[in-house]
Amino acid sequence: MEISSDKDYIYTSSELDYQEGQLIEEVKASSRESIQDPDAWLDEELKRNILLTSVDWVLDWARRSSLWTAICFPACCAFEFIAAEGPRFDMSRFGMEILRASPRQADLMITAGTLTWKMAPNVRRIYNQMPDPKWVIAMGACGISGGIFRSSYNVVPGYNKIVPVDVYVPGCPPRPEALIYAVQMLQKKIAKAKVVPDLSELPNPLRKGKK
Amino acid sequence: MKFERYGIGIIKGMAVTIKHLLRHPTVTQFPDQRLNISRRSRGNELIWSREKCTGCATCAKTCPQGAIEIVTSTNMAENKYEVETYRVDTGYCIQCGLCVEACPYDALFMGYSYERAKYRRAELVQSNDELLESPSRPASGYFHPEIAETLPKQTLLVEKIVEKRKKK
Amino acid sequence: MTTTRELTLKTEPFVLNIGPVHPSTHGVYRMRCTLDGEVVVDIEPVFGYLHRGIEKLAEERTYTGFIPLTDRLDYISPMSNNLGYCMAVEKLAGIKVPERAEYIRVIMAELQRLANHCIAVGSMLNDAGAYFTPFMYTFRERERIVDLFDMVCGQRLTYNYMRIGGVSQDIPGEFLPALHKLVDRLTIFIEEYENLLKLNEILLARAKGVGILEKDTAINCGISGPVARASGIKWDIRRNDPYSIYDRFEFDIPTCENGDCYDRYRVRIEEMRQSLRILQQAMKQVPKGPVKADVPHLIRPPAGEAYAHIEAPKGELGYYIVSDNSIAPYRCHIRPTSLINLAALRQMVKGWKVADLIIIFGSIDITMGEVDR
Amino acid sequence: MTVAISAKEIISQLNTKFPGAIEEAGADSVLVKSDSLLAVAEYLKTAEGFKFEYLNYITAVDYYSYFEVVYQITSLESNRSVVLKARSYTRDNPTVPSVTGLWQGADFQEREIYDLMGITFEGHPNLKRIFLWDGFPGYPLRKDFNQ
Repeated sequence: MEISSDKDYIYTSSELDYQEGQLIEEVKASSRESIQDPDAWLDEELKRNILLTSVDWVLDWARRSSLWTAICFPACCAFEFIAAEGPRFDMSRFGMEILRASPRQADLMITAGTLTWKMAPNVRRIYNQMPDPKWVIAMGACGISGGIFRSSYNVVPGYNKIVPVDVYVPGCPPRPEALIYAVQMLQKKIAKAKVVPDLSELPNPLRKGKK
Repeated sequence: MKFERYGIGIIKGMAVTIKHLLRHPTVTQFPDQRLNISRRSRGNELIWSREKCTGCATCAKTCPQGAIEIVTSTNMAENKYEVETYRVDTGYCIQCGLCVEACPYDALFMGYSYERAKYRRAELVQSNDELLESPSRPASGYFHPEIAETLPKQTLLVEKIVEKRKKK
Repeated sequence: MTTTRELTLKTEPFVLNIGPVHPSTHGVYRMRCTLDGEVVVDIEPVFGYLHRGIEKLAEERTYTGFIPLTDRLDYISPMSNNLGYCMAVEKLAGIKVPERAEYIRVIMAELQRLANHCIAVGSMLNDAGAYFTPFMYTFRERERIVDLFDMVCGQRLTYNYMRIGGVSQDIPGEFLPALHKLVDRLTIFIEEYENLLKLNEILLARAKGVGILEKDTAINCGISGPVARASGIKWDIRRNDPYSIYDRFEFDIPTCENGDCYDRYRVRIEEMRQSLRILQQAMKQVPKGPVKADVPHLIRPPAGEAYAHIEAPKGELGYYIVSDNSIAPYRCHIRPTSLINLAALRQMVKGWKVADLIIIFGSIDITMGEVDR
Repeated sequence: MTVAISAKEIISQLNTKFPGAIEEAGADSVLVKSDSLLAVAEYLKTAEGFKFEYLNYITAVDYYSYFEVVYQITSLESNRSVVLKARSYTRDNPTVPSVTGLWQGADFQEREIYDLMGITFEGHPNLKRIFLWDGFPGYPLRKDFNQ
């Protein structure tokens, strides 16, 4: 096979490396503080119209019973996740049998494994590519706080520096049952979500003057 | 690539698959049906006994990552150390069990339960009374064979299948 | 069969990025492939997405405190990693391991090899296009093995079981009966699996003659383990440099000649049989006695250096430890089996299609935790 | 390992072949001057009776006053392994010749040492950072690295 190798590509590999380095430094500089846990709903009291709540209920039911997972399995926890997907624990009982390689078709990110600074821009990109509504489960000690590698020079101390995390599952790695329990906790959380906005919050064209 | 055996290999494979239809499934229906986990299970928490603890901080020294924080003060009246704070961040602990092995007074145990997921990061930090043993936080038999004897026998996937075959 | 194919139509080469998040890259591995149409012209691997600096962390941990970190190197076979590390420290400090502990270690290492090859075979077939079905079969068997590890040390994946001078706890009473049942079951399983796939035409078409690794290249690249044995190198550290008590057992070293993906699959299946043979011999001979030598918790080996290597499921796994007579290693280098096995990937995939690239990559059986460390 | 060739034999052969190249000789290890490392390695790899064809691993250790690069090579025929060592006494830009021409497997390992220890391998075809990114400050495995 003869292909001329002196052909100029748009980017040489050293340029790509340089760009990647820049991106990593950027992400590293911008994620010193951890993102707050999205827990506002925990204290929220639901006083809503019956019609709206039942519409909400249907939508939430649909959302929580088909959580599709994006593939983001850097390390060890991946094998406990696969075990949970596998023949013995079988997460497809919760409508989760599909692992989506494309984040655009997924709504749940199970962060199974250590996150390094080199990987951080990619994880943030995966998260940004997922369509709303989206949830994140931080699986294992590395996902929560960097775990055993927290004092290392290349490890992000917890996924909540990069993406907001809904449920934290301790363990290194957590047993498949613990993960399934966390998924059920997430389902409970989704069940409380308010999907249809209140009428009073919507812009009403008839009541222009009063707003 | 030509098919040398005209699909015999595929048919053989199909036969294996079809046999699986008649077998007992290996699935555990988790929330309704629970496995007896290992007696030595290193669950996702640490159990601390306030009575036995002398505040020597061997556990904190042995912990490979320093997840245990222990503050002691001297009690002059009874001439001993008293533990003021004992704090473990379960989000940082990796359940390696080295602290339980190292404790010279048998005051530490690994937890037996695993359903410890939380909505908030701060809830994962446990201190003082939250670390004591209670019915919802049983201790496991890791390095404590006397506790292991009282725990139920572990469900083994391999035993289940072999016993089923014998019954036939 | 030549590894390059004639091109009838020449097109402009372009660069395709595979990974770091991709279902078939076994973790966070990234390849910059230069393709001509569908044919791979060149690949440039990019590592480091899981580089956690374990070698640096070793310098701040005590000798015992480093054992949990070795679990997370090659997280498919933590027991072997534990064993290699403990052997290196024992060599450094001159510790003699009790007999019973040696037997327990061998049993654990061989069970781990079985568990690892279950995943290796399953994920290779997964990459070949049989989405998740073979994985389900092999994972079921792995669950049975993991159950036993769970019984012994209380964790399913990161065992932290071996200690310097032995193992942490004795095996429980119900372990050996369960092991008997497991060995019986796995013998049936391997037969069944051979029926399922040995003659499967689709697998043969995908794997036979694909990704050939010549013997000379393999030696030059430092390839070890099943990949090397598939290329005809009869090299197994259990035989060539017997460690622990492997010289007491009878087993064969399976080798193949062609060095293609199918041979690597065959070698792994055959190795599982040999592991079962070792297990059958070992579990009959387990003696009574202590399981841990009298070793202080904070061990201070004399100043010096030691290299201990074992035949891990993926190949030669070695630990090079330099001690300066303190409680922490001065330098701990891990011979990364997976990283070195990847050295030949570039030569193996040149001239094959992208779909073949995936199965060739899968047949090497790497773990990113060990590549990047 | 079964010892077919004794270490003394290897060292005496090397001494006659390369006078002055060997600085120190241990039980199983040979400390070679870094400028004659390539010649010694090539001799050990190709010479009849040695055939140290298999490179087990390369690593480097920082001893503050010098860097030591360690090569373990094995002869598959005679089932014997030898440790070669080379030192670089400068701290600013330590240099050691690359053995990628002899053993292809050295490629990634030398890049790894360059990345983490900061030792330049002369003659390496593609010496750039492998694990860390372009622009990472410092070399983490050096003893004076602080984050």
